[in-house]
Amino acid sequence: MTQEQIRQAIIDQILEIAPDIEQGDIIPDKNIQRSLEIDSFDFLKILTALNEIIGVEVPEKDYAKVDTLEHMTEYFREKLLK
Amino acid sequence: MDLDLANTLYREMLLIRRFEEKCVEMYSKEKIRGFLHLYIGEEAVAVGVMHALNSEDAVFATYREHGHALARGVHPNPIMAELYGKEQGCSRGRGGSMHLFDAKTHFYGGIAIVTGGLPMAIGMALSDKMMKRNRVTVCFFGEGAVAEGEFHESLNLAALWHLPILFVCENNLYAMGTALEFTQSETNISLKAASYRITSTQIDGMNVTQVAESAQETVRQIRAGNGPVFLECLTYRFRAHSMYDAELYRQKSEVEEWKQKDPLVRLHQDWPTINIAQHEKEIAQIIDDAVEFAENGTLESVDDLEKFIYSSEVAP
Amino acid sequence: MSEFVMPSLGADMESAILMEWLVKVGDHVTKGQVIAEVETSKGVIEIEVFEEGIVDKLLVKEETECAVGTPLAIIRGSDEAAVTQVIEKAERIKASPAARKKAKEMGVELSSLAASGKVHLAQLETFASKAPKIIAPNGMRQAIAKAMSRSNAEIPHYYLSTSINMTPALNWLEALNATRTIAQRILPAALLIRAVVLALKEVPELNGFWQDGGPQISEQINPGIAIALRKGGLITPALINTNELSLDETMHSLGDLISRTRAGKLRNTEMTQQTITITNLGDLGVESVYGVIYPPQVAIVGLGRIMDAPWAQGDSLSVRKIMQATLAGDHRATDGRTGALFLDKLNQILQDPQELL
Amino acid sequence: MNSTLTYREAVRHAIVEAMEKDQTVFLMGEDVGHYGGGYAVSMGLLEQFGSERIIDTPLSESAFTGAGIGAALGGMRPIVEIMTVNFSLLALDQIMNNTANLLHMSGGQFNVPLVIRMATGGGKQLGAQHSHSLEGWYAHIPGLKILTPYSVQDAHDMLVLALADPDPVLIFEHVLLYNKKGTLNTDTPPLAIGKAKIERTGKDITLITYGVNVLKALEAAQILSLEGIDVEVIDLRSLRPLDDKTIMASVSKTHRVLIVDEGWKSGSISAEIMARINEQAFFELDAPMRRVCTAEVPIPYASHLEQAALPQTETIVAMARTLMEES
Repeated sequence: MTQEQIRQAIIDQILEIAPDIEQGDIIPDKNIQRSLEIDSFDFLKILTALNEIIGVEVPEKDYAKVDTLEHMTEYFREKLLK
Repeated sequence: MDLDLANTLYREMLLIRRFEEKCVEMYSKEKIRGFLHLYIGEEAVAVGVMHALNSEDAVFATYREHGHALARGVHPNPIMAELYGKEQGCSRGRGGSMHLFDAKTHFYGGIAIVTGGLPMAIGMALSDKMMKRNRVTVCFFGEGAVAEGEFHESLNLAALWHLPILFVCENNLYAMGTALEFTQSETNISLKAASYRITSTQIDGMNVTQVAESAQETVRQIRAGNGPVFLECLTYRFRAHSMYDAELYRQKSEVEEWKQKDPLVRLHQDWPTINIAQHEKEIAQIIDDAVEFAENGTLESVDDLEKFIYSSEVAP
Repeated sequence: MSEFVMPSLGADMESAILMEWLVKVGDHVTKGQVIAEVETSKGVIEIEVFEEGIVDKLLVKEETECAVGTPLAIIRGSDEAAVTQVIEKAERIKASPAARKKAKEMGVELSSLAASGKVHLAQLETFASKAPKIIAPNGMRQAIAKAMSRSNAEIPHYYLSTSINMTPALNWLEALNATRTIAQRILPAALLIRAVVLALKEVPELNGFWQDGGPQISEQINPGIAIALRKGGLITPALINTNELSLDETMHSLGDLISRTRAGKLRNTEMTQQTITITNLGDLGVESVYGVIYPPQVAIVGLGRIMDAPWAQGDSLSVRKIMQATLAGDHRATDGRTGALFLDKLNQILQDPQELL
Repeated sequence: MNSTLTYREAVRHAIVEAMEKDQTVFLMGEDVGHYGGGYAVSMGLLEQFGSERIIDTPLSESAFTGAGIGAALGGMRPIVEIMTVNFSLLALDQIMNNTANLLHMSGGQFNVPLVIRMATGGGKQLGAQHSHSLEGWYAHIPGLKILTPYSVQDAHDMLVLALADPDPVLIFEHVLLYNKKGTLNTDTPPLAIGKAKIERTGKDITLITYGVNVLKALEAAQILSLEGIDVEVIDLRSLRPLDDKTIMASVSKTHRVLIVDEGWKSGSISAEIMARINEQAFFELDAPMRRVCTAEVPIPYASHLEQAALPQTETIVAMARTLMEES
């Protein structure tokens, strides 16, 4: 999976969980939960879905590393490389 | 009367005869619908009278008016197209068989209410008189009209106002299916007209020569300012009242008897050198052309349904 | 034979639009079966039937607005014969055509002008002059406005607050989640609800109503969970019978409730049977929440953001995960002492999280 | 030029004007010449224009009406006077079967520029065969234009308009109006056929009427205004075509409709107007539409019965009050 594909998968899942958000609302370096009003519940759903797609589980202790779109993309990319 | 005139009259009567026979065919094929009143047998009346008119004179007729329209010079094509309900018809398909109209030949219908045309003809003659136009208005109607009040009102006005009008009563003995003797105390209609002080004559309506000569003379008198004239033409229709009826009201033998007086046969007997074959051939072509014209005609758009209610567009 | 009527899904609800029948005449229905969807000012809600029987007649067409109490269907017992007589419908509002048009323009329900009988332009003009209507962006805002105004006018609130050290609970939760797949993880929100429910079991006076001039304690614990809708507005549907749910079940039910709330698919019991409200604005970063009680409930629990803070324990000072828990109580029903007892219990439970399972 | 004259004189004035200006105009009817007209409209015209243009006809409504059609087809501009509307039934064949139909059934070839005038309406104790109001009935017929002058101005103007029209126009002059005086201004162009006139503006009720009932409606409006009920009175002027636009605009303003029609209710012009309001302005209505019509009886002779049968100012006032109470 390329970085771009990962990124798009994340965006797709955010839009899936929160259909009222527009792609343009997602700013790469902004906290996903705060800036898009995604609560912990929805955030968990997004991670659950991404786990199914990408095959990477984000443990709770790593939540700080997936707070923005940029970070989350990088996180998954690194995990996939390993 | 000479051979040329005999040929002309024969040809016009034949045109009416063959045209209407074609109408029967087309009616049977459902190309023509509605009421279809045939003039077959009575051709001598329209042809004889029209021959006496000039192009400016006005004509009012009834619902049995194909013959009058043809004799008056309305082209067979728009007549056939009208029967087909096409927009090329002489009434744009708005009239049908009973309502043929043609402004060019001053042919005012096509009035399908018995006697309904008489008052209008009176008015037309009145306008001629008031506008000092030297022309004649001819009004055709059947003997059934005599029973209507409008007949008497109109004859009275014509005489009273001394109008240039020719009344032509086509007495074919039956008002639809009721014989004249069952509806009138006085069956000599010319006498009724005479009672209004109108010059009145009864003539043989099966003899085109006599009709033409009488009409010639009466029209001359009218033009001379001698007031209205009434011609009662004794005639007979060979066919049913409208296309088909059971004809329970008359004997077959009576019809056969009258057919012996067929105006076409009669004229041919008087003028044996009339070139019938030539006329038949030419008229067959004219009628084929009329059918083709009607077949090729177009139907007026339904969008124009409400046209011709007022001269300009008026909201209802 | 009985009438199935438009249920009241909240004290402030006057009418709703019957959106869709989920059953047809002749269908056998069971107690608790969802048989229709209605649209209220709070969104689309599934409504349940409370008896077993056969749908004998549907009295109201889809997309019809009906006042609360309007008969919607006739349910007959399985052994009863089908009804033959026509059931009389509620009297139609006879509004003049002009009044109908005007009411539509003004956004006024004709039923708000007259329950039955006649409505003319004059009534609308009077209505407009007396109540200069601020056209609401949506009905939900109106519903909240109404309930909250009533609460503040009627309920004497008292407020208590305490700081809770969440480190033990969160450590415990993290360890638990570490052993689970991502789909099985428990969120702190569920853990907190579970803790509140356990505390309420100890202090049941806060779980109930102030009704008919007196307090009523509810056996079921159905906390109304404040769920924000992204497009604005807030709904507090009940998590039914939480007292009988384990932590896992609580998590599961909460997930289901949040999804259905946002999809507009709530059930009528969820809209009407809240016994207390829990509002957790921690996700938005606020430290403490002082709520307004939703009548006729008698308490609302507010949970703030869990954040790192200096924490003194004995002589030592350390950094811990700290959360502000608040309680607003109806002073008619309980006293501050009861509230204090509750917050203390809540704290104790969170310090010994094993109990939460 | 402004002058004060009676309705009768205004009609006569228009006839004289037209006959002086246009040699093709002539008047024809029963007793229009030597007698001076059944309602004295044509008094003095025989002397002025001679018997060729002021033509006394026999009692032959059908023949002379039909003669009017023929003369119109022949290029004249006849004015046919039928003494009263009940007699026009004797000419119905000509009016309906010929006048109204000719243009259409000839496919647009023959228009009929005919003017037919007749007296209409009750109130003079003339009994059931001289008192009816059948103009609404004639308004049923496409091809005709139906005018009902109320004012002295319209008594004149409508004849002018009718003579200028290429199609048949029927003018119904109410018998109670002939003696009414009013002002005639011959300088301003007439209000076109098919245009209604708002005789009085108001905001509470749209009162739609025509002919003599405009007078009663205005009286009623005056009484109602003292009670604070503000009535808008519309004189239809023309029953065919109907001025839907003016009607609907007024209904949209007042939201209440009252129609006063001297015809019988059943199948009447008032019913037609209601139907149109229903079709075009239903959502403007704040109360059921109401109407005051003639009782469904042949007009009786006895005065009290005749008065009871016809729309009256009091019945209009009462119906207006009902209408206000209903909304």
